[in-house]
Amino acid sequence: MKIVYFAWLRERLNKTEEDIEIPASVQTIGELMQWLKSRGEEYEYAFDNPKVIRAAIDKTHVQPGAKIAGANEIAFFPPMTGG
Amino acid sequence: MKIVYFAWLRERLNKTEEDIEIPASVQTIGELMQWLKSRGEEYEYAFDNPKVIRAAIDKTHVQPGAKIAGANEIAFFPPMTGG
Amino acid sequence: MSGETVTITLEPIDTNKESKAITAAGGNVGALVSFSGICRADEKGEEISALFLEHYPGMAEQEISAHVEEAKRRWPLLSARVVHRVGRIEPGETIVFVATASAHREAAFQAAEFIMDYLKSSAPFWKRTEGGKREAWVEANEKDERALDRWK
Amino acid sequence: MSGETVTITLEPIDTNKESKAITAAGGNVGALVSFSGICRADEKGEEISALFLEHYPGMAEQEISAHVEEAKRRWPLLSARVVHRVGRIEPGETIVFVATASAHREAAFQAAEFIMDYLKSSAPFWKRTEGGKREAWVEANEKDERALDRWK
Repeated sequence: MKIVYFAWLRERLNKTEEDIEIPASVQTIGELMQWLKSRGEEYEYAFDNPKVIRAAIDKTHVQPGAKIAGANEIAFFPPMTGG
Repeated sequence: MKIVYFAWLRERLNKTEEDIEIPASVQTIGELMQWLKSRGEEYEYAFDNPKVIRAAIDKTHVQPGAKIAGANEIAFFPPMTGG
Repeated sequence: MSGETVTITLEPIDTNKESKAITAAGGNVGALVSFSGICRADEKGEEISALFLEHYPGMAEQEISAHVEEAKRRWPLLSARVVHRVGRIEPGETIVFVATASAHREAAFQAAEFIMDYLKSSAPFWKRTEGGKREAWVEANEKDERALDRWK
Repeated sequence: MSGETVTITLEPIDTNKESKAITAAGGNVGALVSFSGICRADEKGEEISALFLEHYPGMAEQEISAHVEEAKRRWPLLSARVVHRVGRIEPGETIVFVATASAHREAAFQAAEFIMDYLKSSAPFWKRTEGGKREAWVEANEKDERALDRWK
């Protein structure tokens, strides 16, 4: 699954995107954040406070309960500060 | 007293301003409109419906009950349609 | 705040020049709202060739200035500008231009709407249409008078 | 309605050109509201030399377009335009430009505010400051999130 990161998530992970195999047991955005958090020090730092992290599936905002099945691209980013 | 007229009041009276002696018995804007209305055919036409006419004393909006004593310039005009 | 705040003019309004002047208000401007009221080709369904705008010289400037001052008391404006055209105005031309600058957008939006609402119903300007079936004075809009209630 | 509605660009925004394009929307435009969000010289009291704007390509355009479409359903707009800049932006430069045209002013004002409120809190853009004591990501403003409540 393609995962993309923006702003300080991108900086903390030092990558803009990655392609990873996600275990079948990980079914929602919230579970995916918990699982990513366990993948190493930089992930633990990046996903330290999942409450402030926003997510999108295929470029549409989703809540932590959203199912990830069938997604092409999942994005994680901080609250937006445009305009 | 100097009296000025705008828009269709000016057109109906065919004058932009005039200087007239106002009898001492005429004390308010409302009374002045009634008195002007009695001054001839064009005044009767112009002040036919005093309710729709707005007034200003010395370039400040006033209500029909406003006293005219001490005024330098009284203006009568239709509801405003600027902007 | 520098420069003139209110101008009434017979000349076409250069909205670009006016916008530039107001952003020059300084480094803390984060939001600039501008409103242009434009002469439409129809007035109440009837096609017109122009509007003719009459005003009460002296009182018009004074009324607009008073409402701009009131807006500055209500919101933290860094700059404000109102230009109102009078005389003959053709469809597509700007009748009135209002611009407000503030650090944040809420103040700039609110102040611009406040100034426009007051200008519409209390500044002494009168519109006459040209080229319709008959040349006629435009009647005041009750909706415009009601628009003031929200600022009370 | 003609031309592009939403543009994201690395180049400076020419607000004059954008305003002109939107008034060309036709003879029934009576009200044009434009909003410019401008880079301030300070961010939360600290002087900065620039902002750096990052965005999520594809999603940013899609989000803004969706909100412009929603604005068109809610108000009788004749035209709407949003230009958002990304990359390095210096104080005084325009970050975002929103313009709305309608026959009457209420629709144009409301739609511009609606688009800005949504853009602020749901379009995927992130600001980083440059030149302060530390380079830092700008934190989201709770007030901006609350601003959405009035449109519900």
